[in-house]
Amino acid sequence: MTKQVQQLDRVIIRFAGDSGDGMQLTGDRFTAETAEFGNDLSTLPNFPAEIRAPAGTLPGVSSFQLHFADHDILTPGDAPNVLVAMNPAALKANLSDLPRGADIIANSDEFTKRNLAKVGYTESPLDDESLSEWRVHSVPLTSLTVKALEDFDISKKDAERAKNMFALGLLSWLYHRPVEATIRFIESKFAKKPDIAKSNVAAFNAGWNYGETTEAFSVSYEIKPAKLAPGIYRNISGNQALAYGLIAASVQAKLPLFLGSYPITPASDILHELSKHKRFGIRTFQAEDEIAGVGAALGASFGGALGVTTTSGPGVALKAETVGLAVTTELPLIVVDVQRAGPSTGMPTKTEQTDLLMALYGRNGESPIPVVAPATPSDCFAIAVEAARIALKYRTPVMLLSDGYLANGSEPWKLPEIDDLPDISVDFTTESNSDDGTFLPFKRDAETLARPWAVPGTPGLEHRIGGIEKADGTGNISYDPNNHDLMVRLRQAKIDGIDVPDLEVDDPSGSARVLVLGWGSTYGPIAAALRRVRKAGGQVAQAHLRHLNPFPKNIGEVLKSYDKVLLPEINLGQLALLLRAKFLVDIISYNRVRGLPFKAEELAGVIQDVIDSE
Amino acid sequence: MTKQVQQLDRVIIRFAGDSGDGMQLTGDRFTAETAEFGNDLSTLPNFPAEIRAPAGTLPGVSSFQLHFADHDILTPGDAPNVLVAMNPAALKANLSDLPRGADIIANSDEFTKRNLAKVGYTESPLDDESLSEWRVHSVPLTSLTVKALEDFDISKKDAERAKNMFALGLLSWLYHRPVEATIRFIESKFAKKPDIAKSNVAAFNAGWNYGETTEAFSVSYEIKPAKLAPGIYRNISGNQALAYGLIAASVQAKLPLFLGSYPITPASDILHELSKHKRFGIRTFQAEDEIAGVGAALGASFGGALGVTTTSGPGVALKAETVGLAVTTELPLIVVDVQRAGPSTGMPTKTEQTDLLMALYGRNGESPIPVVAPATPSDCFAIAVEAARIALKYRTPVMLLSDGYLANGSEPWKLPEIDDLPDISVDFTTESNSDDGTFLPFKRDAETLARPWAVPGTPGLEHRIGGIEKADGTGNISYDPNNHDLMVRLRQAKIDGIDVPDLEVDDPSGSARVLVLGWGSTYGPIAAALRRVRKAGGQVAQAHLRHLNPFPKNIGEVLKSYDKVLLPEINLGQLALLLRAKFLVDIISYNRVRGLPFKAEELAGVIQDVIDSE
Amino acid sequence: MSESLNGKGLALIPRAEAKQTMKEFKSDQEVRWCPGCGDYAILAAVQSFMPELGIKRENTVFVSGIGCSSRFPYYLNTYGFHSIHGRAPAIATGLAASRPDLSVWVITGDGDALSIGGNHLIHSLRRNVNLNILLFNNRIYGLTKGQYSPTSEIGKITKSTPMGSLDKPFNPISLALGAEAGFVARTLDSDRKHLQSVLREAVAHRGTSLVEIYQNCNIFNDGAFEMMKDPETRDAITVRLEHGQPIVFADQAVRLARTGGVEVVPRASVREEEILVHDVHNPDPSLAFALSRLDEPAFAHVPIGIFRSVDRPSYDQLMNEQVAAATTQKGQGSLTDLLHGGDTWRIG
Amino acid sequence: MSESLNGKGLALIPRAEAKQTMKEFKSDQEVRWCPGCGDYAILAAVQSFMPELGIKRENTVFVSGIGCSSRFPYYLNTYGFHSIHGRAPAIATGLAASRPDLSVWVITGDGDALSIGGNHLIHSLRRNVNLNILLFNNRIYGLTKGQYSPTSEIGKITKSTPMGSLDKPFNPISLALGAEAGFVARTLDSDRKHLQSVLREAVAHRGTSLVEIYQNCNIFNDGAFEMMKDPETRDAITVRLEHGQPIVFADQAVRLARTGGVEVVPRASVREEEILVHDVHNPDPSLAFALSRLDEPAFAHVPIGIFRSVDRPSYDQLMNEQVAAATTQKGQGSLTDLLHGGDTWRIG
Ligand SMILES: Cc1ncc(C[n+]2csc(CCOP(=O)(O)OP(=O)(O)O)c2C)c(N)n1
Ligand SMILES: Cc1ncc(C[n+]2csc(CCOP(=O)(O)OP(=O)(O)O)c2C)c(N)n1
Ligand code: SF4
Ligand code: SF4
Ligand SMILES: [Mg+2]
Ligand SMILES: [Mg+2]
Repeated sequence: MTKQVQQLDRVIIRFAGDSGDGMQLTGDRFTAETAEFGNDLSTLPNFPAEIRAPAGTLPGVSSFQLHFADHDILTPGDAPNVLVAMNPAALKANLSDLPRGADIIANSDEFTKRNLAKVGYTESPLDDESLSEWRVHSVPLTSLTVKALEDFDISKKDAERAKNMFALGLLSWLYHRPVEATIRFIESKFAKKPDIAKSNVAAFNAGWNYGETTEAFSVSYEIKPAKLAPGIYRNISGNQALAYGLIAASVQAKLPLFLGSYPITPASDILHELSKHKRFGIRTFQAEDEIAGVGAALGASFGGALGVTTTSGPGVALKAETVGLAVTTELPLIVVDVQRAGPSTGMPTKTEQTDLLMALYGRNGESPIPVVAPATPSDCFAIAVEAARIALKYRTPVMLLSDGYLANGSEPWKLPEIDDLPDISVDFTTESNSDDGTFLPFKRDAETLARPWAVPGTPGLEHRIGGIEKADGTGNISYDPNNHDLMVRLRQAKIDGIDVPDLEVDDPSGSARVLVLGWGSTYGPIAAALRRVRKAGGQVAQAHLRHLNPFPKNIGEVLKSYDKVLLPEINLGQLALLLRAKFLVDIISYNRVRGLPFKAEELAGVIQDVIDSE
Repeated sequence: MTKQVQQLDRVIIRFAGDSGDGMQLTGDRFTAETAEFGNDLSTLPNFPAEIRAPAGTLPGVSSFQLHFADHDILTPGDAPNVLVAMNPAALKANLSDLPRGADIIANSDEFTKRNLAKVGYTESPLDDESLSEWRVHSVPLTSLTVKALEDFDISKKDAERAKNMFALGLLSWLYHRPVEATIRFIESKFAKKPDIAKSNVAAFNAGWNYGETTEAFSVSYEIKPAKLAPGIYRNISGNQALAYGLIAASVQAKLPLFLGSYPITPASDILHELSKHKRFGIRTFQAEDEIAGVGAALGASFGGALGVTTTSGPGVALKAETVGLAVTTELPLIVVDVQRAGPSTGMPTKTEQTDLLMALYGRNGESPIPVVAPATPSDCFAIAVEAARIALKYRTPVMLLSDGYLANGSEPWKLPEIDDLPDISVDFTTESNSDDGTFLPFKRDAETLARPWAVPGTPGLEHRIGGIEKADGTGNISYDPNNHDLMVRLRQAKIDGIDVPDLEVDDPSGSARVLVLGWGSTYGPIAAALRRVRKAGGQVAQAHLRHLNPFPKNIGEVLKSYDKVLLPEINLGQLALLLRAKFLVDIISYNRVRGLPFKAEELAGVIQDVIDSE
Repeated sequence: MSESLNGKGLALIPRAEAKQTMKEFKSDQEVRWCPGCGDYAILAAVQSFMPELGIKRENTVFVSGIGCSSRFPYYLNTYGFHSIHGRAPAIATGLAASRPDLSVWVITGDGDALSIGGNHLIHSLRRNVNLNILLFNNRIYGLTKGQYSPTSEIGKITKSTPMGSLDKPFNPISLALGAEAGFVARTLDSDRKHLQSVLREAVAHRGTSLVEIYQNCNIFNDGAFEMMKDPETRDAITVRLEHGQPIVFADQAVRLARTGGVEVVPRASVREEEILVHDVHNPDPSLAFALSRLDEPAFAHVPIGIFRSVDRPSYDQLMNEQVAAATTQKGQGSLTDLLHGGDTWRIG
Repeated sequence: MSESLNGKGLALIPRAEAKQTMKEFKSDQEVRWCPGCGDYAILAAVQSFMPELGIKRENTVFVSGIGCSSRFPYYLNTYGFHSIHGRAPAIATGLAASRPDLSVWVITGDGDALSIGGNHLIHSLRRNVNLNILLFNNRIYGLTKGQYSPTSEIGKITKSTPMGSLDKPFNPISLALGAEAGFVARTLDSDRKHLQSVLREAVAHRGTSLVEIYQNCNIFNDGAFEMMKDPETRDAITVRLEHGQPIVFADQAVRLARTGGVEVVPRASVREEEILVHDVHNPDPSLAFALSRLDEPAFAHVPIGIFRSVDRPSYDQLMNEQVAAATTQKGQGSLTDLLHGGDTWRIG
């Protein structure tokens, strides 16, 4: 049977199933195949609430969305073209996101009375008319898999478990993905259990063959590789890129990295990743709590390491006092906040941009610190190096604001040339910096206002620092009113004076009157929305902030050169508040705090409205 | 010998001595006499760094400033007319604040070679020309005291210790203070040591007689009682007023007060004060740390108490996570922050207004809370009741921002009529609030948006709350994106909708074009400055914010009805940032972060400059 | 009903009018742990135990921190507070100290109680507020997907310790005894009868009761307590502590060691009088401490049951006594008197 | 110089070339405690002790929290970090774990270490990073002017407890032993010789050493340890623990009690063999724990000296070994290899 092959320019697939169905793994593998094939891609994993809910229930649904295309893309996509639903719960939980006409591949074996009842279906939607507006492919994935593995010496349960590989095989066939790497992956993953390895490979192949040979699927699809800039690529998630960025920073700074951290979703993976790379001289310390995590990092900084702490929202709140100590002792420190939905525990696996004001102001006293934020998953690499550069050069804690969407989302990343990475090495002070031979730990560099960094072990520079106000220069305890005012202003001036690249504006038309500004993870959705708007003839400029404090020097100018500035944020207007206060510009905010990234379509509408209201 | 009596309208006296010299006590007693006499007054204690420094050194100097007058006054005064200097360090530390022509009463006994050397004097300033611009009265206070007590059966050390009472007697004579209460006070303070009591009374009388009989002082001064509003008055410090306000709130709310606190300067005295009033049903809990303090308070709130926690800057940072929990569980809670100079440990005994933005934004996620701030020491009473009113009515944590200046400063307070205090009692929910008989812990009051408060022990209303996002109404855990957006907005709307009295503007001229706005403890210095400016013919309006979040509804209007708005703050412009952002008004900031209150003269100059630049 | 239920622990809590059922203690929320999780067994044990107490359901409050175990309160139809990581003892302290009419329970995990919450735990133990703390020890961080915890064995390979963990774990019983705990016990998720017998005594104790419950996390640390469940090994290592009984198990016995501490010896080799008789009320915690070291090295021998149950006045009781005494001595506070209490003067 | 100075505690710290003097260890900062404060004596004892160690002064770091005692680092001419309340052990942990060539000291108070900092303290003890923790126990909050602390006796009347404190204090030694401490000792501000002898052993121990120093706060808690200083009482209550020596004092002796724990008996009434011989290296901490209970009720008998000194690998050592092993096994990390390490593909 020859099958039809149809060309597409892009596809969005969502794998959805029970927490135990291995959807994240399936998605990861499909992503790897797609990356290898050369499409551009973007992913969005979506975990259930933290605990595995009982099988088959709505709260137990886990999904993984992948957007891939023959051109460069910016988001994991708004609405899936294909939903793989491993059970009724997966179908029900995701149906509302599915545009009419989309494909549904449903594992019909799981649409049992019991499973249907668990999610409130009285009848199987596969059997009645309720799905008539979609293209439904009922496939008995479980029984097909079990059948395919009849001859293997494994339990029925293990055979059933392989159904995700069957589904992966089927989808791989459907989209012409290369399969060798997946087979190698399965073999190595189960290297210690050869029976499981073989049966999973068999299930995968069976899925492929099912597509190839049965008549269930008459069309397969081809999406040409994307024409990306030449280079070597790999797929990378934000958390991984961030970890790699920190390693790179350590290498480029020639300082050992010390991570003090306490596990918390969605930041834990940075700890996990860094703990694998001890041969870079990295020390990872799982502390008893967030306070000890940042405390240990600061202690390591005092000792001359690149001190880093990683956490998420509630953890940042706990670190505030110690970050304040880092501010006043003027020691380098990187504080990574992978923002998640708040307040309080909030929704740990959901994304949000609601910690910006806490990053800036969440400490007692005038306690200024620089804040940077990556725009995309792979940008987490560069921003980590940038955070380290600032921390080391200016002797200051730096807040790095990632978020749950960036952390777990992934995209192809063109590997940087190591030689292009900045040299961020520091000179420890080794000699007296005063005429009388004493050491003045708070005598500042005239240009950067940074204080000297003399680490224990350096003879002759013994000195004491602490959280009490210090006399300018000597660093001795001082309660002098004018000295305090001076120190407050010097600390502020140091941060205000940090060298930050100018804000770049993208305005292909050259005549836009509306600027869309963003920061952090909204970059992709905003850019994708702008493409749509521009395609439809809209003239609109884009600028994206990676430095939230201090702002680029030209930002006031940029803001004032547009009639309207639209600022979408996944909060209630935090950056808008800062910009309004600083530049008295009537920023138009667009805020949705749904725990999810913006959709390109949604933003396109908003942007168009702003243009139209001109 | 008849002495001359001169009439004055106001005097500023500063008592200064070593930490061990009892200057705070001396100041307190002089204040009490002055209050009894009927002058208006305002005080400013100034402690040394936390630990008692070695005797006779500059860091060991402790002082107490008192401003009293025959009319109502607003600040402890900028510059003392009289400095009582118990030793060379006290002189040296305070001289720069002393205007030319002021009186210096110095304890010449202490100007020994050794003591002079300790503070870097090579010669005694009492002997050379260096003090020629002041009126110096060298009095051998110590030896006069010892002499006066020769016949008492006490040690020489104890005799010397009484020198502060001698000084107090002398000053009491000099300013015609009533002495009976002081004598009673001494007698009761040393009731258990009658010899000490008698000798201190004798020293006090000796000081009085020294003024009366010797020729050292030829003039004494009379300051008529002030014409204050009729009523019963007492002198009160901010911390004491705050404690009393919390007790009043508990009485008016008919709820037992539970204080969870951890000692910290300058907030500890609230804990101390409240722990004395157990017969009001008050429970004070000294916790293991700030986190436990606020946690216990929140637990007590959950149980139906008026939960309160008190702390200062660094302690607030530690409480952030728990305050976030209170925000999302929507339980009443009062968080008192007696602001002190930061960042980090900063200068614990010095004042500052630098925690406003932390109060508003120092937590992860969108976590809005109301913020109130008292204007004067006695206003701490009313603001505590107001904080409780808001907390209870809206079921929300409230941040109350006092500061070190208010906390320790004192002023006469016209006692409120108990009947005038607001009734802030709450109705606990005792019955189901839904049609089907279940209890919906997050079904809100239509007007206030407050949720029902059903306390453990109420049958039928058993329910669970927590830090995870809750479904509107039921309060069940919810990860639904739209529900989260809704809840984020509802929490914000509840706070935005709090009923706050309109901002009152004081503009005697009726035609001012400049508004001076303030918040918190700057009230006195601003008002005093305005008096000067107005006296000199300047037209200028004043408004003072006691509600920092939400703002009074009319504030935008007020701001926009002036050409210029000047906002002095003891920070780098925190309220200015909020107002600029919200109203896009180009507020003129005046900031000094010296750990001290503004001086009226300083502000008068700034205000005049703004008027002149019109 | 056990006699100890008339103990002071419940003395101030109003009693239910009617007999209650296990069902009444189940909330309407779907239970969401991984299938097979030991938490289910503990939940069922608690739900079926509660009616026995005969106290008003509405006067019962479960407070928890964060962790898989800390979801517990949602599943009980009592008042509940699922708070923040590690802080449940602090929150419960405020609640219990201000409401002596409540039966307050703290549900916590090994990470929640011993890592981030260690300080609140040790302070509540020495302070002795009337709390029942159930510490679900699965020796792993479940909720955050499997990092090592302060009770994980040295060398534990987890996501955050790919080369093995480095730090010696806490022994929660030793730690609690070092923190002046008045009531300390250990039990096992799978042994409902034992679990309930321990709870019974914990509740009867007025003051802070710490009950460590070994709990299997079948996802991230499966079989951590298998040696205590496997019929092949269990009897040889499980030392059941029973008040007034000689400490014997299998063919072994426990006696005082000459170097201090206690030791396990073949029962046949010792005289009856040499065998330790367990006394939970021993005012000196040293022997209880020594018993807690029996599982050093881990699982050499594991005592379960009540290590120590010694009464002293509870913090809430003392606090309320002070309030009462102040009121009796000086009369109920009057706001007018308070405000007018200092040096006042009249103008006009 | 004590032989133990060649112990592992200082093994990795560079040695000073020349002999050092006490004066070199004094900083130029004016000492600012209240006249008569016990902190002065401790400072002098430490300053005169440091040269004996023979390590480079610049490789010595004192980290402290907040409290009167925590001003200590300012007065020593070494590196110093006066940090924030309760967090010194955490900060010192990061420093010591990343810099095994430093001698890291933590200076803390009873409030700093046991109230707000309790969790960091117990975790550093079980973790065993190479720290010397000196806990100045004056049984009061000095710096904040006299509130009761977690070591204040029950019923303590202070500003925050006008009717007396309610909670049982921690016994820092018991707590530390319950937290798996490897080295625990107690000494007294006024006994310089004893203090220095304890420091000597603490330094020699590689891992976390906790030294509780009874310190008089003559302003807010004067005479708290008077019974141990007053010639009339001191010998009758002070139990000097010395390794390898029978535990005897005045005319008393310490022996194992039959109910577990230890007891004080008239020396004349016991046989020599019954008297406990102190063994700081006893792997089982139970006996050390029992000894720590001798001052229950407070000041019945107060053991001073080293309770326990048991070696196990320090955290920093293990951490550095893992780094070294990873490097040896897989070679030093290469950034290029790392970035190219996953599934990569080439375009163009
Ligand atoms: C302040 C804070 N830090 C970290 C976390 C992340 N976190 C949640 S539960 C947990 C540990 C859970 O371990 P455990 O207490 O043993 O409970 P279990 O899940 O094993 O029952 C952590 C680290 C958090 N929610 N809040
Ligand atoms: C976060 C924080 N909370 C509270 C304080 C206030 N504070 C400073 S020192 C101290 C207690 C001091 O007691 P202790 O540790 O025993 O030291 P001592 O002064 O007695 O030497 C407190 C509560 C603070 N500085 N920071
Ligand atoms: S992760 Fe472990 S502890 Fe958590 S619910 Fe699953 S099995 Fe239970
Ligand atoms: S208050 Fe006490 S501990 Fe602090 S310096 Fe004075 S005497 Fe020493
Ligand atoms: Mg656990
Ligand atoms: Mg102390």
